[in-house]
Amino acid sequence: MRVLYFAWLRQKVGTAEEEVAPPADVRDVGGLIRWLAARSPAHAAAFADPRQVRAAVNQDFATPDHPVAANDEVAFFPPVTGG
Amino acid sequence: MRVLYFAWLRQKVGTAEEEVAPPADVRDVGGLIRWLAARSPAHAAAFADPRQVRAAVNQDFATPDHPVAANDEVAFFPPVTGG
Amino acid sequence: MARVLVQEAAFDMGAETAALTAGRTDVGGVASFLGVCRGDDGLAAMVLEHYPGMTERAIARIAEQAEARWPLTGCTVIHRVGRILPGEPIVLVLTASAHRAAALEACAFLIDWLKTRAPFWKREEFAGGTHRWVEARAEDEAAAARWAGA
Amino acid sequence: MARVLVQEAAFDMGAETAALTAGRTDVGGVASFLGVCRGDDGLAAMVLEHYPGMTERAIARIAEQAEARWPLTGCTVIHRVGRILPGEPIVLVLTASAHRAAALEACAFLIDWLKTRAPFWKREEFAGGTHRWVEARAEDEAAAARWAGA
Repeated sequence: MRVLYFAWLRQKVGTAEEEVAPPADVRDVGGLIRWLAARSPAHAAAFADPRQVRAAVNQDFATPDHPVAANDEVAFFPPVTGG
Repeated sequence: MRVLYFAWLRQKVGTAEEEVAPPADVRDVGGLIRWLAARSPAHAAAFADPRQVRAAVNQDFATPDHPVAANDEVAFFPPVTGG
Repeated sequence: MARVLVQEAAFDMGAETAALTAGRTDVGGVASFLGVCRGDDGLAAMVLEHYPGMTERAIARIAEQAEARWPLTGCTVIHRVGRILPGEPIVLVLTASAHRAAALEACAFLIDWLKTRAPFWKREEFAGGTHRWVEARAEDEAAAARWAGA
Repeated sequence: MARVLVQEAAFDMGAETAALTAGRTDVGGVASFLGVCRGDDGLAAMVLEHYPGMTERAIARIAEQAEARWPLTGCTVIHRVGRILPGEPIVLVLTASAHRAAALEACAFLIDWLKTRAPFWKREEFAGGTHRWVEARAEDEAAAARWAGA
């Protein structure tokens, strides 16, 4: 599974992208966040306030109950501020 | 008094501008229209449908009860169609 | 103080837009509307007439109302007169503001009011030489009227 | 089919507008919004980040929604990324239609939705080297939400 980070989530995690292989009980975006947050203090800091974290699965916005699978591209980022 | 005509009112009257000296009992825009309409068949045709005629006195939109005086510039035209 | 022009010549929309932001850093957005001559029903040309003097003053007043109602940093209205071919621009409204909502609303207000309150008259010329004065449209009146209530 | 570009380079608003009317006579108006980088509070630059691939697709979908909702003859969205200085353009939305109301409304819809649904993130750089990520604004959410009810 490919995980991407943008904006301050990227800065806090310390990388723009990582390949991960979460266990089988990580089935959705919310589960993936909990599993990633336990990987390192940097990950924990990035996911500390879940209200400030948005996600996309395979480049579509996704809510915490959205399923994730081994070949997905999952991205985490703050609320968008374009325009 | 200087009277101006625009758009199809100009075409119907046959002139863009004329100097007129209406009698003293012509006191407002409505009275001026009635007096002008009696000047010639062309004028009568131009003012035949009062609902299609708009007026300005000294370059401000004016209703039929707006006063007119000897040195005024009075203009008649159809509803505007700019933009 | 709005920039108001009534002219036969074409105008340069890019240059007019750039002029509203040049040398300043308080503009967050420029909204604009460019009115273009459509070629419906075999139209050969549109001929626009105006009331020199009154037209410029009427536009300036409408722009003053927009500037009083929205916090604009700049406002430009250019309206062409004379003979205009299908596909050619007729009118340009530009409104600049720190915030986009003010610019967008003021731009819509200005074009709605120009349609109903500025002394211009359009005559359509068709292939074959016939012509017809454009009649005022009730829906333009309705569009302008919605700004009176708010 | 909208023209959607995400790029570092500046764009030519006049040329983009002309492209929406070139060679056709069914366009009655082109509405546009140009978003510009303000220089509030000693801002030195704005750095815009995006999600390559997803951002272009998200904008294309928003444009498709606009084209489904209003009878547009053309639609262009150009959003810059990278380092942008105060006074420089960030985003351009252009909507063309036979009728002005459709163009004006679709333009406002697009910029409201871009602000809340397109994956861009802004970081402010200040004189002295400090920087700060721009936070999403509740009023942008409210502006976008008004299009959902209608």
